[in-house]
Amino acid sequence: MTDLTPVLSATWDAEQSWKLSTYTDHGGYGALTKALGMEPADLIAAVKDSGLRGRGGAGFPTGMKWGFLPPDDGLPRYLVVNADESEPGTCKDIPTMLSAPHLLVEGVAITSYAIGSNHAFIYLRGEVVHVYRRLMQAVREAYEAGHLGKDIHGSGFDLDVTVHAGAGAYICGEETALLDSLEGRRGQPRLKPPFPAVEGLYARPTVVNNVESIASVPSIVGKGVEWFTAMGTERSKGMGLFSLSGHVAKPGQYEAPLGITLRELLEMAGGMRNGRPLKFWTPGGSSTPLFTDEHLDTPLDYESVGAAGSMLGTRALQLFDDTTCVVRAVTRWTEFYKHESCGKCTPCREGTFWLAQILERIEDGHGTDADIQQLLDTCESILGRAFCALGDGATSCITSSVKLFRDEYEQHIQQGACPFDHSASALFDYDSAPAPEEAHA
Amino acid sequence: MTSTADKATAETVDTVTLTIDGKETTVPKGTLIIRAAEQVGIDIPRFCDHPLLAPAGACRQCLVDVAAPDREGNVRAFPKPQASCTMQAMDGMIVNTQHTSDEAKNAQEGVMELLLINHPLDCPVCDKGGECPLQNQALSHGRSESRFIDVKRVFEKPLPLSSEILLDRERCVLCQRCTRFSKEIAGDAFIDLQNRGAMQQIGTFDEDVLGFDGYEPIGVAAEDESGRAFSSYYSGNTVQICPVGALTSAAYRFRSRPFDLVSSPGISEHDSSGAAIRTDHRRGTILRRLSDNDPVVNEEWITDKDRFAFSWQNLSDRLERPLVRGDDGELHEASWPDAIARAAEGLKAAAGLTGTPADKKAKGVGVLPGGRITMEDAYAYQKFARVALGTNDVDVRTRTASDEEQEFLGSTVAGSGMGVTFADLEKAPTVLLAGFEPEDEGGVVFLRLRKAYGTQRVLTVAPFLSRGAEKLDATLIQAVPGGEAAALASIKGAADAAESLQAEGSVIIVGERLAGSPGALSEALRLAKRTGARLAWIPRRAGERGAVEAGALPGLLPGGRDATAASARDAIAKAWGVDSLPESPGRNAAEIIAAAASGTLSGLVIGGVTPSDLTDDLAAALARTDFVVSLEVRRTDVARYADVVLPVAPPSEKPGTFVNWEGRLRGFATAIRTDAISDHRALDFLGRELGADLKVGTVADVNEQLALLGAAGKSERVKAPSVKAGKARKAAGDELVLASWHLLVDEGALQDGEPYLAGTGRTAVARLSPATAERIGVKDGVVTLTAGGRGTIELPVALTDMADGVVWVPAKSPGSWVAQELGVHPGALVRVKGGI
Amino acid sequence: MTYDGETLAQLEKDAAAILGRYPVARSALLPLLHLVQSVDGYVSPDGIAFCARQVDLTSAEVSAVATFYTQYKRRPNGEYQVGVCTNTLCAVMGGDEIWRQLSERCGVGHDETTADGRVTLERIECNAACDYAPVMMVNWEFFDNMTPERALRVVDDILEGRDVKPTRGSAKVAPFKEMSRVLAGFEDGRADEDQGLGEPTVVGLKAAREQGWEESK
Amino acid sequence: MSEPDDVWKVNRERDGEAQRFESNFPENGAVGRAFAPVAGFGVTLRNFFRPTVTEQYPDKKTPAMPRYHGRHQLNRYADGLEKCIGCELCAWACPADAIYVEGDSNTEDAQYSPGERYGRVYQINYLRCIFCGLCIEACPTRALTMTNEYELAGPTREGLIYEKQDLLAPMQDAMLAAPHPMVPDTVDDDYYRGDVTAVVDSQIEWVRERRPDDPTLPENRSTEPAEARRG
Repeated sequence: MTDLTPVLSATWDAEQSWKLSTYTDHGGYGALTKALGMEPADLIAAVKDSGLRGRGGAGFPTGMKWGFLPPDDGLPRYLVVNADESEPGTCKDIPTMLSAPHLLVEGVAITSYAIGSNHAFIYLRGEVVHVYRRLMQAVREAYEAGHLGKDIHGSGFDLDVTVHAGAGAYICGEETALLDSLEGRRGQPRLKPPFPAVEGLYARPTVVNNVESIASVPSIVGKGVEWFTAMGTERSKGMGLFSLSGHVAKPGQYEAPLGITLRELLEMAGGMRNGRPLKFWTPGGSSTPLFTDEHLDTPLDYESVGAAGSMLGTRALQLFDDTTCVVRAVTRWTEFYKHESCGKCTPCREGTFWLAQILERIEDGHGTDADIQQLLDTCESILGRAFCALGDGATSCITSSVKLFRDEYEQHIQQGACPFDHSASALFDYDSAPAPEEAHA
Repeated sequence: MTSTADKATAETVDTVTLTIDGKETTVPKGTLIIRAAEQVGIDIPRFCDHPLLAPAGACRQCLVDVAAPDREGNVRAFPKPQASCTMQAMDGMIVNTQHTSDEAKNAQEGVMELLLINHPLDCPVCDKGGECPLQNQALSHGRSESRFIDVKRVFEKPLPLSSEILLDRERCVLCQRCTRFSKEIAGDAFIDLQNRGAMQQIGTFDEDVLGFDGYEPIGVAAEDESGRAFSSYYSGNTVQICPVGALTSAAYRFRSRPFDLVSSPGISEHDSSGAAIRTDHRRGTILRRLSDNDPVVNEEWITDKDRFAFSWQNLSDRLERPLVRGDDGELHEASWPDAIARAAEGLKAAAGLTGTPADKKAKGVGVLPGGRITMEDAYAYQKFARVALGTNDVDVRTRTASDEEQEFLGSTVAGSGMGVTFADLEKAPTVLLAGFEPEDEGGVVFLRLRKAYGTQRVLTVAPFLSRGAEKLDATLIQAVPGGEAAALASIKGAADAAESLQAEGSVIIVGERLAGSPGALSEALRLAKRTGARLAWIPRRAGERGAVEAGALPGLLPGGRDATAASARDAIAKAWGVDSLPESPGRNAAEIIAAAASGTLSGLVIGGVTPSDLTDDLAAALARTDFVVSLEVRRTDVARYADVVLPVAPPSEKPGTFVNWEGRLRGFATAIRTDAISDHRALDFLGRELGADLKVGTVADVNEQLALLGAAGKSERVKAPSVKAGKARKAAGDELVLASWHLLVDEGALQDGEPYLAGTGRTAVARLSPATAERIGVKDGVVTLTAGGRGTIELPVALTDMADGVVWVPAKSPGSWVAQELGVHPGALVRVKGGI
Repeated sequence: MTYDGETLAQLEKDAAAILGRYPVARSALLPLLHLVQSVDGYVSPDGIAFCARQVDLTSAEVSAVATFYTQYKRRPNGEYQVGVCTNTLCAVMGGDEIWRQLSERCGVGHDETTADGRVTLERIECNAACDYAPVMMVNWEFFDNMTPERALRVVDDILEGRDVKPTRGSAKVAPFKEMSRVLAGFEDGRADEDQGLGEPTVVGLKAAREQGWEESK
Repeated sequence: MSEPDDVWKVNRERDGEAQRFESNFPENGAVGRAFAPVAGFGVTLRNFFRPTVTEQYPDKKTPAMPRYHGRHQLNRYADGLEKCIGCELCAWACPADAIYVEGDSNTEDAQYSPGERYGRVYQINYLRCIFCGLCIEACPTRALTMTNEYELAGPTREGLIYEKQDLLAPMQDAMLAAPHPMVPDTVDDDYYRGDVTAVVDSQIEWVRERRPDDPTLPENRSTEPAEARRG
């Protein structure tokens, strides 16, 4: 049995956990003092040695990303924190920032020092106003306490932090789209190369990291690399937040070492709702191919999940029991991707538009067998051919669900209707008879 | 053939060698795969890619299979197909296109299918049908039947973006060529992507289209004083580069199909850039003009005026047969021989060549060729004047002009061959503009300067920063008209501007307006000498440089020879096979008109001059002159006073040469064969009838002579001007100094008959600085300008950050015909009154 | 331009503060559009013109941005933006039914506003609170673990002019314009308001504490 | 000797001398050889007793076969709008270059066909037309079809260039002459699908207001032919 390891979440139940005083009472900003006494290059080396991998989904080694920055040329370089948490199922950064915003601010200060940035940005999605309040306050408190601003802790290091609110666009979670958005443009992904490390924000070297990655930095600096590498698996080091949601008895945030299995997590979370069987789940948000109960013992680390045919992603474990119609679930996700496609490239813009229409038809019971093939063909036309990963993500749930639950698609077609009672999957009782499902707007 | 010089440069350029479809090719480092493929003759389908725009990678049509060596040098295939329009070629790369890779073929076919699901099946009514990249590629790479059985996206169609440009959003494939052109090339970001995802579309900020709730229906949002949203001078290029029929022009809408059209290459007659165009015509009528690809001049871009202003030549007042004034005082159609005979007879009398006692009373003939003629025509006019009429009274400059300018042109411009080029402009670290607005007066010159945006410093001597200058991020060296010389003189050694100009390759551009500012051209020469910057003269009209080369100025003989120098005259006389050339100094255009008006000229030969463009009262002069011969394409106001009117061909119906401002010969052939003849041919007839064989009957004749004459030798040259810097007039009371220039789209005669183009022009306003406005008691509303001339100009005021004591109005925009109404050139004082 | 002098002066002052946060002016565009919404209750054409002037863009470039993001409204928004998450997880767990009942109660559909201007109903995408599904957002404050009854009660309260209290976050939901001002980056002094711990947020932490698990020292 | 002369000589040699001509027809028998001089009259004699097939045109006009390729016709929709959209595909398809079309924009004041575009000029030159029917196949709206009319002769060249008004199908009973607006709330697709089946009142009203004398208005329609039919 793997133990839970509350590091980031350790102070969340403290009184006014978001306040600077609470944070410092628990040793907050100690790591910053320690970091400012180190050489930036040593900090980068430490994070490299820790094996910390990006917690935003792609899992790119964080230290390596920092190391890509070209040598200092005396001109500005930037740290941008990706706090645009929008991947369906993902809900780890928002509670982190709501409960312990200083963890992030301290991480920002240490990272900025390490990469030589004097201006950092936290790009928060705009749809969480109270989180924005907390972040703004935390930054203000940090300035007032001398953790930010000029000559931090007397080290001579200056840092400004701007907390920026987005305005509702999933695509801004893609790092280059986020940079365009932060520059006041439409959040559409940029061509790579040049990569942000070379030409990022305002065409200057930029590091873009996820909230959880940055928030993990103070503990690595504070407690040491060995402490961090002691957790996790060989190539997936450290701990991370596992967000359980859906038909599970006790949904929520479980901070554990990478490599924990869903079976273990599910046990801690009191099993599935009413003891019903697990039907399918996402290991890391809706863009990752679906898993079933066959994968309960797959270690949740980057390699094992990848080997099993999916992606660890954001560790957003959405669990669905056998009352759930997989076609309905997939249709809704596809509508999401259609709604959130930025429109830049043809495959994603037109492909999601088409997929949504086919799926809606199948779910309504008007589909044909040819439609299932068309779904797969259209997914093939998108996968690997879209400009960014959004298009690829849109196909994951479709191709994996057709592979796993083709019979359910066929049932919809043969019966001319959805074979499921939708009210059964809800958490509350209601009479599902009166009105048919409305199509997503 | 590779010369040694080429080899040398090839060695200095880093190259990479890659294999495309089994063909090995070597290209400069940084070349995109799609370009490299083009070079070995492999066509990869594409929509968003355009060689002159930054890569976008949006349409994904150009996906190819790529394998490249990794760090260890093992060639490894990319896991997914790559966009060849965004990926640079690498050494050792192996590229397989749709011709050799199923993966690439599948990818392209998949994208094609997706592009077509929402594309309407309206090719039969689409203007692009028949020359549409999407149609072609759908045919060659697409499925024969659509698998899409669902609901297509529909939009209202068409949506006018301006009076000229129409948008059909259903057809749009969102390649963003138009928005990228507008932003990157023209600097007019009036259109952009709107909405998101499947509902994404191109557009202006239009509340109704985008569903914004306004306080009141105000329609398309205002972008400038004109209130028009897409009022870019270059908007027509977006139609040409649109790979589908999403952007079309109102002028060409439903007029024709590509297979109807005969395409002839040509050169635009609208400005001195010499932009290469394609004239598409059907049954003798021009239906549209397109930009041609000429990398050294206009690249692939032309102005909207170049593109859309061609209907002037086919209006109902087009002359087809000669007209001769009969005894009844009316003009009657006549045969060419009759008309020529009559013209010759009249001119003989006026020039005193009849050999009768009446010759003593003859006061001579002046020749006014206008500024839009070809070099061949200009040569014919001046030779006609000097040989057939025995006078130096010939001047192409029917605009503001001075002796200083003539000296400047003779010493610096004429016979100097290719000087500063478009490429030099692009490379110049600093460009100083004096009396020249590149966007309004230079057409594609502006685009070349804009191309260097960010790497080039632009300085402009002007009363205020025009929109064009703003788009170049220009630094203003403020000067009141008339005070340009002082402004140029003030750029002294240590000054910031002077330092910039000293950078190797810097250029000073002077415009024709500087002729009206005493000492300015002399100062420009001094500044060039002082800083080492090169000097370029960019006139506004297409024929000016050619006329200067051909010697159609009173003091200039062909090749830049000084007409007052005996050696030059002798050389020319010998070449022409005549005894001598007239010695008396000729009069310039204004002086010729003044002489005619005062009755000291007996005859005028006039061609291509629009009376309303002149500050002088040409009508009065013509009325007073005994005998007037007019050579015109259309029946203009001049015909009212002409005794003989000879119809001549517009540029599309004749061959000829425009010399652009660079000094580049821009020869063009006849686009449409008609019976119309060139000015030079008409003058050749007339010359013979007057007893002089001018040998200017064909373009070849003229060019042969010009080649033989060559450029002036040192002793034949005109001396450079050295005129003391003049001072700007002092504004006093309600008298302000007039500033003015022609906007690109205005009411010039060559834009007649094209309402859609006119609709994109900027509304005329009178610009005043806030301080000046306050001083003369103008708040807003309308001001009236008078200059004691023939009329007044009433325009709405636009308060502008500009020099005090100055009022700016456009030279010939609707409601603002400066020359005709005020009768003064910029720099003069005009009375400005407000409060109407 | 229809802003009166006082409004314009305030807008310009706020805009200057926003512009001061960024090294490049254009970055201020998103907060500026939020600022416009805090004055007009939506992105008005005047607001677009205002932003265009502030960051030196054409109105087409500003509307290009304003129409890309879903939080920018093109019609006057209701005082309270009620968003029901109908992304897969919330929808399956009851979000669809909540949406249906709210829509029926308000008599409006997606992105439509009740006649009294109190409520704008919206189907929203995943708002990163999946552990609290089904989720509803009122002016972007969390209303967790919704049922149709509770959702209707919230909407009724709004329609009848009563303050509503989110499950996590501030003591009461701020009206749309006030909330927009916060999103423009102006603190409203309410960061310390708290509704106590959300169970799912600390469920893992509690479990660890019960088991005595601590991350190794 | 020139080259062609050489060839001629060689060929002569081969025909006449090198190889003798031999027929591959079977040789006739004795009877055959006897009748050979008059055998050619057999055909004449055989037809002498058959019924005559000569048509008595123009005294008697025989209808052509139903699919006969005769004069073209430009069709209309049920409400009288023209089907031709001026797309020129017929002209494009024409192998004889006999068709000339110029399109133009429909406007609010002058709507001739559904949608944006109509054929302003439509000419078929019957001196060139070879009646192959490729134009019919090319037409995307079934605007162009062929009638059975074959009397296409005339004394002048101009007369044989048929203009649009010569080719347009005659107005049928309930049709209203173009231009007039489309049926309200329809788009061109509705016309293409055949969903527009009759003139509606608002169209009649529109024409009445602008062209009160239009002969296709109900009140201006001559009732005589109907009565004549009754009689």
